[in-house]
Amino acid sequence: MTSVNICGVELKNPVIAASGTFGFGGEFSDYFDVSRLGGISSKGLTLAPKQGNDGVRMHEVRSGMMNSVGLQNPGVEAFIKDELPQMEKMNTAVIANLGGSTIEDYVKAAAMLDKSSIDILELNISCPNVKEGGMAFGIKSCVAYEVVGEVRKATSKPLMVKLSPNAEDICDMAINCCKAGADAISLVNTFKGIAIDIKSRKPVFENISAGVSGPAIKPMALRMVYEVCGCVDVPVVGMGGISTYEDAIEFIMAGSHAIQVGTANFIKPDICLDIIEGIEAFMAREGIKSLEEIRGIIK
Amino acid sequence: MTSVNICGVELKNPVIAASGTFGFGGEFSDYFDVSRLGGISSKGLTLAPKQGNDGVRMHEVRSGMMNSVGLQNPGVEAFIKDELPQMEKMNTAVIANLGGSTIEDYVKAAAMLDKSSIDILELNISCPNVKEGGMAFGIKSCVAYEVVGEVRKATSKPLMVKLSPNAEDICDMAINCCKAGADAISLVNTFKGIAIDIKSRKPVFENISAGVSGPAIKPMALRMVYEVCGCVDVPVVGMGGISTYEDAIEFIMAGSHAIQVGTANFIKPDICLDIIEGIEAFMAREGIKSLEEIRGIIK
Amino acid sequence: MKSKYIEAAVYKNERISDCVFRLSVKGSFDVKPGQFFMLRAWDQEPLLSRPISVHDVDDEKITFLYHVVGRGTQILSKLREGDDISLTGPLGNGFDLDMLKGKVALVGGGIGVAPLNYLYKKLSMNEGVQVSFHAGYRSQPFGLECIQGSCSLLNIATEDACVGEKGYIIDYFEPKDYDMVVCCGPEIMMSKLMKKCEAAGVPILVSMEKKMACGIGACLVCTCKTKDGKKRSCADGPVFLGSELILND
Amino acid sequence: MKSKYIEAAVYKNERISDCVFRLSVKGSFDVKPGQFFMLRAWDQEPLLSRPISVHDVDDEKITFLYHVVGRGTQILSKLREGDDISLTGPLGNGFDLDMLKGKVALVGGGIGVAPLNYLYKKLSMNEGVQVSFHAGYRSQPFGLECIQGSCSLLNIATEDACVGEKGYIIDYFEPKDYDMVVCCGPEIMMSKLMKKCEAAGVPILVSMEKKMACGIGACLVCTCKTKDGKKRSCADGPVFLGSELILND
Ligand SMILES: Cc1cc2nc3c(=O)[nH]c(=O)nc-3n(C[C@H](O)[C@H](O)[C@H](O)COP(=O)(O)OP(=O)(O)OC[C@H]3O[C@@H](n4cnc5c(N)ncnc54)[C@H](O)[C@@H]3O)c2cc1C
Ligand SMILES: Cc1cc2nc3c(=O)[nH]c(=O)nc-3n(C[C@H](O)[C@H](O)[C@H](O)COP(=O)(O)OP(=O)(O)OC[C@H]3O[C@@H](n4cnc5c(N)ncnc54)[C@H](O)[C@@H]3O)c2cc1C
Ligand SMILES: Cc1cc2nc3c(=O)[nH]c(=O)nc-3n(C[C@H](O)[C@H](O)[C@H](O)COP(=O)(O)O)c2cc1C
Ligand SMILES: Cc1cc2nc3c(=O)[nH]c(=O)nc-3n(C[C@H](O)[C@H](O)[C@H](O)COP(=O)(O)O)c2cc1C
Ligand code: FES
Ligand code: FES
Repeated sequence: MTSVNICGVELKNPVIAASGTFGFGGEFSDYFDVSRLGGISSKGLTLAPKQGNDGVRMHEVRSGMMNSVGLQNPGVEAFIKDELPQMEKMNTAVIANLGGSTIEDYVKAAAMLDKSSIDILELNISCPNVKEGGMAFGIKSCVAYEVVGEVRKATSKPLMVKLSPNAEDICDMAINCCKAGADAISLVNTFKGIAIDIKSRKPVFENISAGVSGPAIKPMALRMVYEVCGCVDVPVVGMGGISTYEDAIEFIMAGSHAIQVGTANFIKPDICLDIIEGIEAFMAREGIKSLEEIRGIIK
Repeated sequence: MTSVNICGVELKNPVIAASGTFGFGGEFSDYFDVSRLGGISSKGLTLAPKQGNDGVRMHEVRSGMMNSVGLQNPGVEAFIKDELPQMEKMNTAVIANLGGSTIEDYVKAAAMLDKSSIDILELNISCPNVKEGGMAFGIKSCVAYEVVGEVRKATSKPLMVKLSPNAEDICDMAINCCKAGADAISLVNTFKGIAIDIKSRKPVFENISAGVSGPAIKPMALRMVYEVCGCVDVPVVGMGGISTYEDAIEFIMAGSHAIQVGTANFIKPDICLDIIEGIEAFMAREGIKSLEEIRGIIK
Repeated sequence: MKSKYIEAAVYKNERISDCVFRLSVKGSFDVKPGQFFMLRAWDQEPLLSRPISVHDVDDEKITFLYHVVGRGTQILSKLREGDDISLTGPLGNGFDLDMLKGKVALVGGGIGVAPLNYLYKKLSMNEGVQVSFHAGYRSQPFGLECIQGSCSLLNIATEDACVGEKGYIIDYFEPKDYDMVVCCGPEIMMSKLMKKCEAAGVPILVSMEKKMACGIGACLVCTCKTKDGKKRSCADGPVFLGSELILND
Repeated sequence: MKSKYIEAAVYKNERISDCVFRLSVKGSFDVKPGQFFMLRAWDQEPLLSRPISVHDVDDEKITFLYHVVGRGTQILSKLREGDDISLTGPLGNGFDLDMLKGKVALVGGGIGVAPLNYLYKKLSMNEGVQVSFHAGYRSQPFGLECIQGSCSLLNIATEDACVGEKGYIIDYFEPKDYDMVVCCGPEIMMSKLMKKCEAAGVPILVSMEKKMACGIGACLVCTCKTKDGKKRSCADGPVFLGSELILND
C-alpha cells in the first residue's frame, strides 16, 4: 500500500512531479502513463501571464543545475481554461503551484483557483528568480505568515506552502506558515547560487543568482525536511535532489508524507515510474505494509 | 604576479589548503612541494586535546562528502610544541584554525596562539559537529559578535573569522564579525546535511547531521562569498567546492582575495598545485598582471 | 513518430576529423530532418543528457555527427561498439519539407552541417526542389556524406583556405538567387545571414541551439525570443522562421 | 617506498569469479604486504578514490583483487587493457614481517584474502616461518594464486559447502597452535577471532577497513578506537595488533 493522504487528498503513491519540471503533465505522457503518479504540481502560476527571464536560463553544475526561468507561465486564467481540463483527465492529483510578487496578486489568483477543480494549492513563497518580492516572502517568517494568512482566507482548498531553503530559519518558517493556516508544508525549493563565466568575466545569469537543484542539494534538503518534520504537525512533502527510490525512502524515513521529483525528470523522462516501482519493490522486500511504518522512523 | 596580501600577510599565491583537509601539511609533502602553496590552514584546534566523534565519520554523496570528525586534534599546546615547528619550515603562510565550544576556551587558546609564530588566526565559529556551542556561534550574528570581540582582545595576530553557510544571514554575520574586530573573513565552512541508511533505518551519523563539502556546494558557496564581498571591506577568503583553477577564478571574480581548497585535496593529493599552475596559465593567457585586475570584477 | 526513451547499443563510433565524431546506433527510426535526440551514455555525471541532431537515418541505424567540446561529448567520443547509450526522441519540430520548394539553399557552419546532411538527403528525393549546399569550416570539411558527389552545387569556404574559398561561407553566399534559405551554424552566423536574407526578401529557416534540460518542452529553460513571445526551442523549435525570431545584437 | 601519485595504464583486468576481479597495472612497485593504494579510474563521480590492498607484486606489475560492491568498483570492473588509472600509494603501515616468526596462521574471509596472498608470498621467502592459510568464502574460493600448491596447510570453508568445510572458517580454526595469527575479513569475523585469540593468549594482527577520504592521514575520517585513543586506519593502520583495538560489535 503506497497510498498516502495529504490534507484530505488521497494520493495513489507518494511520488509527485515537482513544479516547473513537469510542465502541465502532457509533455511526459509520451514516455509513461502519468496516471501512475501520486500527483503533478503544475508549472508555477501567477495571476497575470509572464514571459519569464531574459538571457541564459540554465547552467549545469556538478550533480545539479541552476535555473532562472522566472515563472514563465500563461497566467491563472489561461491555466484554468487551457491546461486544467487536460490535467484533470490525467487521473492523478492536480496541484496548482502559485507564485507571485505581491500579496494582492497571490490572493486574487488563489481566489480564482479556489473555484477551479484543482485538488491542492501549493503556495510557492520561495521562487528566487523574480526580482521584486518573490524572494522576500520565503526568507523572513513574519512576511510568510502574512501572505499565507491572506491566501488562507481566499481559499478553502487544501493549502500546501512550499518553503525556500534560503529561509533564515526553516523551522520557524514552517511553524509560522502552519500558524497562518497551511494544511501541509512542502520543501525545498531551489537553493540560491551563482555561477560566473570566467571568459566573459560576467555572471552567467542576468539576475546574477539562480536556483540550484538536483542531486547536489540532497543532503541539505533532507536535513531541512527532517527538521521541519520535527516541528510541525501537518503533513510534509519533501523534495530536493531525489533521483532514485532510495532517495525517496530517505525523505520518507526523515518524516515526509509524500515526495516530489524535480530535476531528475530531465535525466530520464520516466524516472518517476522507476521511483514508484522502486518504492513498491522495497516495501515488498522489507515487508512494509504501509509507508506509515517507516515515515519518520529515524526520529 | 599571483601574490596577494591578506591582512598584512603576503601570500605567494591565493591558494590555501583548507582546515581539516590538509592535516598539518606534512602528509602532503610526499606528493608535492608544499612551499608552493599560498598558505596552509591547520586542522581545527581546540584548547584541550579532543578525540572527536564516534561512529561513522564520513559518507560520500553526489559530488561531495559529509564529515563528522568532530574536531579531533591534539590541542593548542601540543600543536605549538609538536606541529608548528614543522609547519614553520614549510615556507608558506601558517594559519591556525581554532574551534571551540565556549568563549573562555576560544579566548585562552587564542592567547596561547598569540605568543606563537603563526601568521594568521582563523577563527572557526562554524563547525557543526560539536554538540554544544559549536553550531550556535555561527548561526546568529549577535553571538558571533561576542566571541569575535573577546578573541580580538586576546590576540594581535591577524584575525580571520570563518563563517558557516548555515548562518541565518550571511551578510549580517560578516558585518558583525568585522565590527567585532575581524581583519578578514573566510567562508564557507560545511553545509549542514543529513543522510539516512535505509537498510538499518537509522541516520548514518551518530550526531544525525554532518557537514557537506565538495563540488556539490560550489554554487551556493560562491553566492555567499559574492554577497559577503559586497558588504564588508576586509579581505575575503572564499571556499566551498573548489576543485579546478576555473573554480578558483570564479571565486576571485566574485571578490575573494584568496581561496581555500578543501575536499578536492582528497581527489588528487597535488590538486592544489594544479590549481596554482592553472591560475598562472590563465593569467598569462588573458594578460592579467595582478589578480587585483579581476578580483570582484563581476560587480 | 512518437518520441520515446530508448536504451540502445552503439553500432559504430568513429573519429572523422580532429574533434568531430560520427556515432551510429542500430535501430529503426522514423525521424524528420532537423529533429534531435537527447543522448546519454553515462550514469550520473554530467547530470543532463545532450541534444544532438539527426545526421542521417537509414533502415537499420541512426547516425549523429558531433563535435567534442566538453564533458558530455567527450564521453560520447569514447564509446565503442556495443556500449550502452540511451536516446530520447525524436524531438523538436524539424524542418517543414512542404515549405522547401523551388531553389533551396542549405547553409551550414561547422558542426551545423550535421542536420543539413539528412535534410539534403530528404529534399533531394522531392521533385520540384533544387538544392544547393553551402558549408563553412574553420579547416577540413566534414559531414557531407550525402552531399558530396550528389549535389549539383556545393560551395565550401574554410577559414584557413585548406579547401574552397578562404573565409566565412556567408560572405560567399547571396540569398537573392533562392526561394528559401536554411541555415544551421553558430548564432552569430545565423544572425548575419538572417539580416542578409531579410534585406534580399528571401525567407530563411534557422535551427536554434539553446541549452536544454528536459528537451521535451516541460522546463522552459531553452526559450528564445520571438515576435510572438518566448518559445521553447526544444518543442516549438529548434527550427524557426527567421522572420519570427528576435536575436540579440 | 615513498608514496606517490601515479597515472598509469591498465595491464589486465579480468573477472575471476562472480563479482571478483583481478586488476594489474604495469610498473615497478616496492610495497609491503598489507599496504594499499587509493585507486581512481574516473574523472568526477564518485568523488573519492577507492582504497584497495595490494594482492601481488612482481617485477613488472602490481595486482589488485577486488569485489564489485558499488559504483567505484563497478567502474573498475569495466576497465580494459590500456585504460587510464591513477594510483596513490603505497599507503598504510602494512604487516610488520619481523613480528611474524614461528608458526603463523593467515586467516582470510572473502575478499579479505586479497592482501594475505601477497603476505604469504613474502613470508614464505623468510626462513624460520611456517605459514598456514585459512580462508572462508560464501561460495567458490578465489585469490589464492600464491598459496595453492605451495602452502603446506591450506584450510578452506565455504558457506554453501561447495569447497572444503561447510560454514565459517573461524569455526574450524584454533589459534592455540600458533605463535601469531593474521586476519583480514569482515569486521564481525575479525572481532570474533580477536576474542578467540585473546582467550588462547595468541597475538593477532588485523587489517581494518574504514571508509576513507584522503587515504594519507590528513582528514581523520577513518579513525578506529584503540586503547591509545583514536588512530587513523589509513596511516597508523590498516594493520593493528588485536590487543590495541577496541571494536564495537
Ligand atoms: C537542438 C540541438 C541540436 C544540436 N545538434 C548538435 C549536433 O548535431 N552535433 C553537435 O556536435 N552538437 C549539437 N548540438 C550542440 C550540443 O548539444 C552541445 O555541443 C553539447 O551539449 C555539448 O555538451 P558537452 O558536455 O560536450 O559540453 P559542455 O560545454 O561541458 O556542456 C555544458 C552544458 O552546456 C550545454 N551546451 C554546450 N554547448 C551547447 C550548444 N552549442 N548548444 C546547446 N547546449 C550546449 C550542454 O548541453 C551542457 O548542458 C545541438 C544542440 C541543440 C540544442
Ligand atoms: C585499507 C583498505 C583496503 C581494502 N582492500 C580491498 C581489496 O583489496 N579488495 C576489495 O575488494 N576491497 C578492499 N577494500 C574495500 C574497498 O575499499 C571498498 O569495497 C570500495 O571502496 C567500495 O567502493 P564502491 O564505490 O564500489 O562501493 P560504494 O558502496 O558505492 O562506496 C561508497 C563509499 O563507501 C566506501 N566503502 C564501501 N565499502 C567499503 C569497505 N568495505 N571499506 C572501506 N570503505 C568502503 C567507499 O570507499 C565509498 O567511499 C579495502 C578497504 C580499505 C579501507
Ligand atoms: C527548471 C525548474 C523550474 C522550476 N520552477 C518552479 C516553479 O515554477 N515553482 C516552484 O515552486 N518550484 C519550481 N522549481 C523548483 C522545483 O519544483 C523543486 O522545488 C526544486 O527543483 C528542488 O527539487 P529537485 O532537486 O528534485 O529539482 C523549479 C525547478 C526547476 C529545475
Ligand atoms: C574532513 C573535513 C574536516 C574539516 N575540518 C575542519 C576544521 O577542523 N575546521 C574548519 O574550520 N573547517 C573544517 N572543514 C571545512 C573545510 O575547511 C572547508 O571549509 C569546507 O570543507 C568547504 O570547502 P571544500 O568544499 O573545498 O571542502 C573540514 C572539512 C572536511 C571535509
Ligand atoms: S529544454 Fe525543457 S523546455 Fe526546452
Ligand atoms: S582517510 Fe584521511 S586520515 Fe585516513
